[in-house]
Amino acid sequence: MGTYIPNTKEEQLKMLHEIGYKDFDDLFKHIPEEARFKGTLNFPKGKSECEVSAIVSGMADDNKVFHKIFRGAGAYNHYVPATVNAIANKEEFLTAYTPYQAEISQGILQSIFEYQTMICELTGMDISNASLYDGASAAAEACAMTHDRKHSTIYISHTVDHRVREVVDTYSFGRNTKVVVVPEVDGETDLKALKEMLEGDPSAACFLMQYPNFNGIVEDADQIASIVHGAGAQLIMSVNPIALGILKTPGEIGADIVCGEGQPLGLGLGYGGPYLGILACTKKNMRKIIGRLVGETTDSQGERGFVLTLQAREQHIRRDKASSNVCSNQAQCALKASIYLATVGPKGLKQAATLCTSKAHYLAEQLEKAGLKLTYDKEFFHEFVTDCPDSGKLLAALEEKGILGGLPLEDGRILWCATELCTKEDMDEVAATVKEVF
Amino acid sequence: MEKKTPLYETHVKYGGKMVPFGGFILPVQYETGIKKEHMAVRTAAGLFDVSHMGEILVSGPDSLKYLNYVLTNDFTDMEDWQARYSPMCNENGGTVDDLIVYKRGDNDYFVVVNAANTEKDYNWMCSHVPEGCDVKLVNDSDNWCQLALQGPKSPEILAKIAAPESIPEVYYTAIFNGKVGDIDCVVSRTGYTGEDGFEIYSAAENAPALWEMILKAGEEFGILPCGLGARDTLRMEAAMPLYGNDMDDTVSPKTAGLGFAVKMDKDDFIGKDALVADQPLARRRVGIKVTGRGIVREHCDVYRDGEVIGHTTSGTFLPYLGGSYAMAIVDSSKREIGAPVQVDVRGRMVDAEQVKLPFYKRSK
Amino acid sequence: MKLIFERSVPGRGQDIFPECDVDIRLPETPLREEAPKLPEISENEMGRHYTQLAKEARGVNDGFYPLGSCTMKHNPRINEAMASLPGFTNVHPLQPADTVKGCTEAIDTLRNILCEITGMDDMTFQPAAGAHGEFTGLLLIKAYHKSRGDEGRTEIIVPDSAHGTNPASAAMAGYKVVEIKSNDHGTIDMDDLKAHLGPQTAGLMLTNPNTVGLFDENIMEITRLVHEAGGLCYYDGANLNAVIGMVRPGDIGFDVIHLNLHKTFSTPHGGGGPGSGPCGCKDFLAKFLPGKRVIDGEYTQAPESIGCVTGFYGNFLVMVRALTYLLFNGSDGVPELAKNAVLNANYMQEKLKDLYPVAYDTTCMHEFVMSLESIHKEKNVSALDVAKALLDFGIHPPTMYFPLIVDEALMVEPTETESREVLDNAIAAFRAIYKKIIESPESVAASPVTTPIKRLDEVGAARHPILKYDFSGEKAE
Amino acid sequence: MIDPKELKYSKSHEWVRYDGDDVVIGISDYAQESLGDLVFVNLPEVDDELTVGEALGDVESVKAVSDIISPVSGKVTEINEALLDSPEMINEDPYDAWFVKVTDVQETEDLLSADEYDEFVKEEEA
Repeated sequence: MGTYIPNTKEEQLKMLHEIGYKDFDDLFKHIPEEARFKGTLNFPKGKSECEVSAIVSGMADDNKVFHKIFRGAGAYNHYVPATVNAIANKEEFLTAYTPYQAEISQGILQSIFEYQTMICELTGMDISNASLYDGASAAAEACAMTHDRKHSTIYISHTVDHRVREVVDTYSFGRNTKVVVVPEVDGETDLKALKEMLEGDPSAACFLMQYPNFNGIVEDADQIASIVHGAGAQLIMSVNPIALGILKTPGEIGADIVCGEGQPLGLGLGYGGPYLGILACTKKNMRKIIGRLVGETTDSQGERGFVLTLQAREQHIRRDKASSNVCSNQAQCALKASIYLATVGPKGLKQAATLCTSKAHYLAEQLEKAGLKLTYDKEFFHEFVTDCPDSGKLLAALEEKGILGGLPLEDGRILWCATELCTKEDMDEVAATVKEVF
Repeated sequence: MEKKTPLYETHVKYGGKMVPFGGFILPVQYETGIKKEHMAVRTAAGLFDVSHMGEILVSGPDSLKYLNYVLTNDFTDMEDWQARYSPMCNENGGTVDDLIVYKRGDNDYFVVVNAANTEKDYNWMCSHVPEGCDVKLVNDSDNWCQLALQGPKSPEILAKIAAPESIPEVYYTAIFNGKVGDIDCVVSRTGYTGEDGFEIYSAAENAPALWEMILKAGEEFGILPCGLGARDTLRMEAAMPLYGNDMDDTVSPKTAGLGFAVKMDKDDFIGKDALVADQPLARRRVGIKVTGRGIVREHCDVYRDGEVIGHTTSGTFLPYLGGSYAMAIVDSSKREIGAPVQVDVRGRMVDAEQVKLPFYKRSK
Repeated sequence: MKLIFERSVPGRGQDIFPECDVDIRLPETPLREEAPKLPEISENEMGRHYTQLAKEARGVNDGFYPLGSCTMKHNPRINEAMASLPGFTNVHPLQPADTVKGCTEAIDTLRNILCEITGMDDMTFQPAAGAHGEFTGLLLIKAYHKSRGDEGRTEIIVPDSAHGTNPASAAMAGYKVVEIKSNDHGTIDMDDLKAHLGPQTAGLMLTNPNTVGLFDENIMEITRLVHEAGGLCYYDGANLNAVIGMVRPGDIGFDVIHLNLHKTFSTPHGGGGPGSGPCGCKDFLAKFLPGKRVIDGEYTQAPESIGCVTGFYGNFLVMVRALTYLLFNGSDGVPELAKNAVLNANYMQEKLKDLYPVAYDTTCMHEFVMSLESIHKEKNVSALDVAKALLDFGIHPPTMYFPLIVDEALMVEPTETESREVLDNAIAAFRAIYKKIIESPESVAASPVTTPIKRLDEVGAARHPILKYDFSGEKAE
Repeated sequence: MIDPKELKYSKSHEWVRYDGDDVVIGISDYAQESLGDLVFVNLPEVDDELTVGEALGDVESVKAVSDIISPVSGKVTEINEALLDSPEMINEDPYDAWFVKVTDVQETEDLLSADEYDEFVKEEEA
């Protein structure tokens, strides 16, 4: 058996005796007999680090790692600069607790303050929280922020990732709020339906859209904003942070709340997590925002310092009256995102976004030439949908070549994605495979 | 750098999936796949290239005395043309290798050893010739090819291409001046699959011709060329120990269940004292039948009542029995046929039970 | 110390991305007017910036971290090594099931072990943190009553000693929170419990040992009463480290549970996340579990699933760490965790209680609570002051002002991975501070003196929040 | 600070000023003292209906939140917006920093005079 307990059995016994216990049974004797577990736990006994390393590495080896990935749909294969993990894995960051003790947590607090600032810059919002669990849960909390006595119905576009919609639904099942899905036409939100639905419902709290949407399309957010605000509801935009390197910002568009999946900012794929929930809003929502916030202040000698602030919103003070039960963030993921953004800088972020969208457009052209029809003739960022006679056959053929093709959708369509890591050669290979198969 | 057997090109031609094994490059399977190959041997016939096996010639006036000293089995009563299986032990009773001894005539023995061990065995045998023992040892491996024709249809297939006098009647006998087609061969009624069958030795250059001839003859019976994969699942099913897995320098042949080939009553042989000391056996081999989910491989801890009682030495999915099985070496006191055990498969406890070996026994 | 934006110089930066090997094509939609003001900084400068920040952060590796109810145990290096294997980090969550066998095996193996430890039958790993797991567990309870048409159950009972997340989670799940009193032993007041149980009771949320570090000896009776009233019992796993391997929540009447892999199972807290809050349950609730998992090579979701609480399968790489930890400790090592966690806590309690009165003078579990009420009254030195004074001894302060039922509370949880010398040093520090309290209380109130920054103005921060860097201060280039 | 004689007080430490038929509500000096530095107030909206004995809003200090219990039932006509931006006004001059003005007052809990309230506070502290 392996252990991280430093005290030897002898030392343990000595300590027990010093404080007046015969042995461990004596120490635990106040636990009622019928509550005690008496059997032996039915899983393997402890092993050496060598053996454990071999076992877990063996599991990792049993996964197929694709080096050419054309699948996104919520998790994107971007380059992770070497700085990100090298810095974020410093043990002072890694092994620290939530920074309640400001005096000895300035490093963590300042890094979060810097993160909040970068997210505000990216989104054009006034305020960002310290981050949430992931993009989907951030969307659910964003919707919750818009509830009040008069506004309780959540409207959500069908073009929002169904995974995000499902989490919003689940949270609403808890909070007993109503969720209404706004239909999609031709890959985009049905604006006519949106207008009618919102204007017909004074209880409409918000409309959640995705930017770019699940089909990769960049919808007309300006028009959506005017419809939503016209109806007295708030606009929530679920964004891809890389896309914001070039796209008009939610701030410029007039969104009230921004949420999003921060995974593209240097977090890697990691089979779905840990990722990063982005949540930001305008000043008027400051006291409604959910999750941790770090604020700037001064210490007793006038030095600049940082603290967790506006804590009275939170569960440990408001308990059942709190707007949410969130009591942590994904601090280390937020740190990675900050390091990523600091590493690439404004030029690098624009470059990454430009590479993604340019390559996606090249891939789309090649696939069309190879005979796959684009399902929608719309402006897209780095994802797009094609029809496909037999997606299973094509994807299997690609897998043979070590390529992870696009995500199969219903009725044979495929959602493709290109990032800066896709080379021209790779994309030509995909197109060639399409020709071979059909 | 791995050696190629004389049949390398042939395997590639037949679509063999080539992998390194025991210092050679051999097919692990052909296009048909391990399962079909395995079933072919159980129901019809299969052809294996086992040219990687080593051949060592033992001659000289003291040959018999020498073999009885260096090996655990007793060769005194051996007739000409007989084959006899035997482990070879070190002083501690551990197993150096297991091998087959053919008697070609007085003071003329032909010893077949495991591929990976040929060098090791030859050196061991040379360095353990007792004082004043007049015996000559020659490592003749490179001059031989060896094909294994295995399965219930093997006799019929061989009968098509070989005269009756070239086909040994009795199991574990061989014919030395045999002919298959017009090729000179040693034809031995032995195998490593638990089925009836033949192992055919010939000069290396004859290998491709022999191979083609046998496959052609076997075509109507549904013969398949078979790779190492099927060879392993077949020998597992028949509970034939694999050197390196089920026994090694630290495991005695008795522990590995090879007591039948260890003749304790003959006078001194290497390892005898240690084997005597290990009575009754502290550890013994047992079969493991997986009753839960998952496939058990080698080197997994075996638990009984929450305590580790031993570890698996071989394990896989057995096509003919259609289940996951393993062989394990466990404390004799905890060895109880029918008793439930659990196997630690990478942190997961898989339910299993102790069963008799072999898992599969051909109906005679 | 400078903010990274103050280190930024226009035109500087790092070269990460390649030239574009295809024609540049941007979507023909409105684009952003100006680039985000992200740092423009060389790798060297940036590295030093974060090294500086790291020096002003404090982790378990920096020293004793007896933060009550947070279980700040050692974070093994092998966990990190395993969690950074490319075979895990480079796997896309939407790959075909047959290409992620290793991930699914890791998840299933971890589920088996954790179910065995907790006495539960099934478990979801979707929740990303403890509070998230609580919310999930309460939704299971909600779905259960709903499925039986038993909609009248609108109340969740929570002891007044509970973590704030309990009532908050219950409220998020749409429940009315009913708070019940603790008796003078710090455990549940049975009469108050009975008084509040009824046909309106959906369930009870309980942490056992509770937040004052005491094991509720009426536990079997408590869960029986709740079940008799038709409610379900929820186990908050925050304090599982105290009883792991010794008591299984599933054996003492709990139906739902959440764990904190970042507490009990040694995954790093990362300065506030990512954690992982798997939610386990008994068979009869399994059909409501959220999220998808691979069963017989197919991604499947429970038949009456409540849906999803995160986008994919939870914080997978955190799960890999916990699995590594459990394979290392094994079934024989796990009970040792509880034994030594409890031993270390009692050792400190016993050696301090003559100076610092403990809230409940009895055998504690993995943590204990001191009450500085009298010290505060007599010397006007608060729990906060003592906590801050510990900083000057290089010790991370215990949890302050929690649980709420104890005045001037300091809650100490040493964990099992601290050696006897570390405990002895901490005990010495506490005693030295007590001496100062007697001799010069005001000097204690003035601490810390050795930290890079002194006490911060939290009032100002909250009254007039500054939540991001103000670039307007910079002169235009 | 002595509590103004012209005001009435509730046992939950709110003060009430009668202004014709309308009433103005705030919190007492003792209340702000024991709450410490206030950082935010949540106020009802104009036209909200208040019920006696129920919370009309709350005040936040850095580490605590306390409800403000309405001593009357009635309709909110005006709220003190200034408090939203500078809650410190409450700490500085609690009797000037009013929270809400209420009209058509239905019922009122029995309130204490300044002297009675001072007595009550003394008892509470003891």
